[in-house]
Amino acid sequence: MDKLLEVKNLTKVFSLGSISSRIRITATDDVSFYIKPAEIFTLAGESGCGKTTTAKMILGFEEPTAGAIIHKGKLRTKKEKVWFTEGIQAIFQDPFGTFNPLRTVDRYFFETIQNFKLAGNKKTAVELIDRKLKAVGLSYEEFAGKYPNEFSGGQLQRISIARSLLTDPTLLIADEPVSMVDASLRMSIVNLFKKLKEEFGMSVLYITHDLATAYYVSDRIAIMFRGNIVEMGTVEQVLMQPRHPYTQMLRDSIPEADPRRRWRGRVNLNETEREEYLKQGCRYAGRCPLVMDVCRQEVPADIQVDNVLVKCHNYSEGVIA
Amino acid sequence: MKVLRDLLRDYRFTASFIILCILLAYSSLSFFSPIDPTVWVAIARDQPPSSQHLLGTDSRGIDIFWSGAFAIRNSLIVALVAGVVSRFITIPVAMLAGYKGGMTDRVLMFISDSFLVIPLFLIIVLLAVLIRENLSLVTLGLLLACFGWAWDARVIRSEILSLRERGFTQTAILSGSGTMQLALKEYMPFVTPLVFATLINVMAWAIGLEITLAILGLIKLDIPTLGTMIFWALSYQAILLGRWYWLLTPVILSVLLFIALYWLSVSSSEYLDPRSRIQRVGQSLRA
Amino acid sequence: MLFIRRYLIPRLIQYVLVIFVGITAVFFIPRLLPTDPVARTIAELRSRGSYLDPASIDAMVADLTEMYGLEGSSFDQYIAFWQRLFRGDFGVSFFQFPTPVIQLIKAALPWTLGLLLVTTAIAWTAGILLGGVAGYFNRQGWSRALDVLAMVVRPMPYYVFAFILLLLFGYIFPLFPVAGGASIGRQPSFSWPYISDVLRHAFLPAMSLIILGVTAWFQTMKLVVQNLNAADFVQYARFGGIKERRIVSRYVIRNGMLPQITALALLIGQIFSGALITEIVFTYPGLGTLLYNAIMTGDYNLIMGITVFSIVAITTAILVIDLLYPLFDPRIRYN
Amino acid sequence: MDKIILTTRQLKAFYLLDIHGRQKVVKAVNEVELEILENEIYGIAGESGCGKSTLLKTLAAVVEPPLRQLEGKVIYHINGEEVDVSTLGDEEMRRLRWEFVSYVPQGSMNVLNPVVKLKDTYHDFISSHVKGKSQEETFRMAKAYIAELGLPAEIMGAYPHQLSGGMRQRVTIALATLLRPKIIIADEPTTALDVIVQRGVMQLLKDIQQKLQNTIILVTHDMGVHANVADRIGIMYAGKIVEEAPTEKIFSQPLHPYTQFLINSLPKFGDKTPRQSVPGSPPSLADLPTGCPFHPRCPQVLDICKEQMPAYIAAAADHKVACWLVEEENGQAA
Repeated sequence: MDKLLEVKNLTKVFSLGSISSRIRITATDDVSFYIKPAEIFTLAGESGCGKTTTAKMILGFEEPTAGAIIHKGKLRTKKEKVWFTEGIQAIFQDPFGTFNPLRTVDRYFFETIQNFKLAGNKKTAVELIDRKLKAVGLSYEEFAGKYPNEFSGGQLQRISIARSLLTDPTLLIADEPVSMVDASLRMSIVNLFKKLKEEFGMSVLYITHDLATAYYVSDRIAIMFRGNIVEMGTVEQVLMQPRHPYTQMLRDSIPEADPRRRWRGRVNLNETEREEYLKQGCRYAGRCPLVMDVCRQEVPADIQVDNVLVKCHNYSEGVIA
Repeated sequence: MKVLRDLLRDYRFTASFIILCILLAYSSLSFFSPIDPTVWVAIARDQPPSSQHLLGTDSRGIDIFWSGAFAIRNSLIVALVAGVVSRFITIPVAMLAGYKGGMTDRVLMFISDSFLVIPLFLIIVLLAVLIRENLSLVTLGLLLACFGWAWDARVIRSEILSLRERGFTQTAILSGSGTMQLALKEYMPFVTPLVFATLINVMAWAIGLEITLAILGLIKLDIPTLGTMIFWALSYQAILLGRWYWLLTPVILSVLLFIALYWLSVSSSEYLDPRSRIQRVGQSLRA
Repeated sequence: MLFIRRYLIPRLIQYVLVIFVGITAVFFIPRLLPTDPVARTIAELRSRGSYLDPASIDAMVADLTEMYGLEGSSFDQYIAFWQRLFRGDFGVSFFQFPTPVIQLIKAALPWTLGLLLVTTAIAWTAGILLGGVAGYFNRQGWSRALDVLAMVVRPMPYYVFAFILLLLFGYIFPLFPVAGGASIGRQPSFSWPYISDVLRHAFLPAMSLIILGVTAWFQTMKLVVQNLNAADFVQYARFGGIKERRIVSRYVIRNGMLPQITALALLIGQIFSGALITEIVFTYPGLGTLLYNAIMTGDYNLIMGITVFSIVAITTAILVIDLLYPLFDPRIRYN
Repeated sequence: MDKIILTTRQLKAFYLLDIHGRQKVVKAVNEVELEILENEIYGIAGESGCGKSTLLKTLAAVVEPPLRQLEGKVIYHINGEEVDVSTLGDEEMRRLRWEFVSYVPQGSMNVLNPVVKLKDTYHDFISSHVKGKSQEETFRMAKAYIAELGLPAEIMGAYPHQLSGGMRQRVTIALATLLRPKIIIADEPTTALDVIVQRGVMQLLKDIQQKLQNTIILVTHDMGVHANVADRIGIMYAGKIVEEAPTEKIFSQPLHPYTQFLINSLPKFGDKTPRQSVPGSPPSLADLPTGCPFHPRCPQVLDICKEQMPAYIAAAADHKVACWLVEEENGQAA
């Protein structure tokens, strides 16, 4: 089995407002990708690109408008309200909000064990919890009976990972797991993903806007823009030689922590803030430096260029080889 | 004990606590009352306060001190029935609307908004006019409970709505918690202070309405309550005839009760509200 | 336009629905109760000592049944009820027979409307301004003193508070008339003596509504503003050295009043009820006193009429406030 | 030598809290010494809870209870004169705001009055500082400035909620720099923004600085932003500035173990070698360890670190650091 999870043509349209008025927003549009076993796959993009909505659909927190989610070869049906949570677990952006501030953190561990019947008695439960906590560099003693505000953001995020490990999942969905964790502690989380992959054979769906950690940790990456995947391939290919004009722009704008490599050139922001939910054509056409007439007319197809998927007319039209 | 000590730092809590203790002690005297406050002219009428009749007697020949004790007890019974029973409507409605959202939420909130918007007083009067003989303490309490849940349901629902968006809701779902578990374990700790504070408000509201309805002659008038005491004092022209002690007793008792209940609600909800408390501590520590 | 579809239409639908549900409830509640208004009215008459022979009772039952619209099935009654309402026909008052209920309401309405509008406007505005300033300067002594004062007055129910004013200024210090809307025998005219007479009579009921109203708005506004003080745009304005007077008026009060407009819409029903009760205390000749007389005489039709009329009036008032709200909040206007 | 614009001496600002009767002291700014120059971008880097926001408050002289400035001074150098900020009256300080020291906040989302148009907000700020000008005049002035910065003129008639995040942040920067302040304090100005927008916003801030030749004190946790725009950087840890040097030196030869960890933990493109986080967790400012606050996390801790806070050592003329290790090496070298 080379696909642990596959997402096919996933589309989510939100309807806002009351009966008399509907606004339709396409959060994800025909998104397809797959994750292999023991792989770290990154879904990257700016805010509002649809990456979190994709994660929510995979977790069953949102119902897709169209498309299929296939886990271990099994199609997800609508009836399973909260889907195979044993096989798939998740951690979220805000470590301080992950646990109820009025309850001790260990309650969630015991509840997980109880609800999924993972241990017969308290003693085996504590052993199980301690084992999972050790895997993230903590221990039962320094955690039992404490409230969330007694931990730092980095610790909470690791506790959150330990909780998700209780059910021995095969896939961990991590939605912006380090964006609210201090830079000096980020690596302790990101390195954990590598450890989960290498030691437990787990896969991680890493959702982030931070391309530097994405490069560091992941195997393959998909860049999303306004609900579409515009480029997908290995991180070496996508981030070191970006092909899509959007990826190139994104890559150029990242402030690198190296004073010798400062930003060169200028960006024109007035251009970037134009309405980009065009009815037809490529959504990046409004500010693409390589824009052609066809870009404004037709949605580009997914083109394979050296094993990299690129959604750009410049490649299909042969403008760039 | 520590909680009580912390609360007593607030002058409003201290004052309301003391007033309520005194009023409760006074009303519990009614269990040992030497007189039956529903029997007329058992003793001399219109006596001014004296050592024998601490607050005098009224024109019906009833001791005012003792009927005051009964009045507080009975008014509190109405308030408690209205307050507690209305919680059984408020909490499920709020939880359901807040958690389910969508159509359920819209329908439930439309109903509660209608209750808020319509001049309830008139509807209650309309009902009371029709059932006035049967309007005993408990029926009155139940009647008020049917009308006193809407505002609180709205308040609690918006709390649930914001809790539903917090990260720990998702953590609980991923931990395999069902809807009931979520409501009881995750949301109840946040909602309890609100339930308590709104309970006290509903109680005060119920006592106020009891008084108003009684003055309009719309409840059983032979039960001594704060309202019926005022009703009788008014109908016997107590002010014009200089029998101030008759009217003043229920008026002062009810004012004390209202202030005590309100201050208790304000001070305890300020203390208990976990959001403001955590925010205060959290903010200062993050600095 | 988006605004009309997303704001206006939902509100109009809600308006119609609330009136429909409210009036339907008023129609059905009495019919679901075990007591029968006809039997009630007759019992009421009897308890007043009128002698009624069996024949006249039968005739009366028939008359009353017709008058209360109790003929036919519940559904027929319900349809007939609506038909009469659309004609503005609330039936006739039983104890001021045969004056139509609508006429009695029309006579009482100006008094209630005047009292309610003036006091609500004053109380709301004063409460917002005072609460806004006190909330901004919430560390100052006078702000705290006002807060304590409000904490004492706020919990009083309308009846009790009106009553205390009545005792204080009617009996102990008889400064103001305690009953009626104008002196008996005075002819209504646009002359100063008449107007001042009306104002003097309105003073105590108005004061009682205004004081209670101001404390309530003061407290909610003060709380809102205390939170606004920590809002980024207020902090930023202070950081930017904007003059305090301007911060209080344009930043704090301007923003803090928005939730108070919503609150006014939600609370107008309660304020209305309070005005009715206050009128009763001061026998002010508005809807409240009309209601009191109806209760005292068991005039069921009149109570129904006042209730139905009030539901429509209050719901309309709320609609008006809701429709005015976007004028103050650009986020609703342009979204 | 470059002229100094702002100095702090032994600055101590603590939060004195009373939580239900229990006293708590949060040592947010602890003995901070800064000398910030004219015409430079001074970066302050640190993690959440290190006291950098509080430091900005004291630099901007907005010290309100429960925050108290217990010791030390903040000195503005106004036209060559040294002015101790704490001696200024409310009105004097109010006038300095926007004309001498200005502020760009973190989330421009909420700093603009939501119920008035932007031109009214501009008017509020201008008219509170510039006397004797009509609303029209000030409005014209603002408009000209907006155009100068390359922002569309129509935005003056818009309400804040109608603008995108990046536009709002740029409008706020224009507002903050309208009166050509000598010092701009920028608190995480790009934190909530997407990278492309972030780049545009930083570009605007830099443009303004070059035009006005003034000083920007830039606080951000993002070392990438510091590397791109700052001239000098101060590294803040647990209420103290532990190291200060020109940007290149901070990145190429960090001396403090904390700085070293911080720099080395940053992932780089084209380099997948394993990187480690700083061990442990940052201390609570309400409960600081004795001696050097970094000693519980420091892998090279000495005995003296646990007892005494090291003083600043000048590793070079423009490079100072507070660490016993460096002191020891220097001592051995000497």
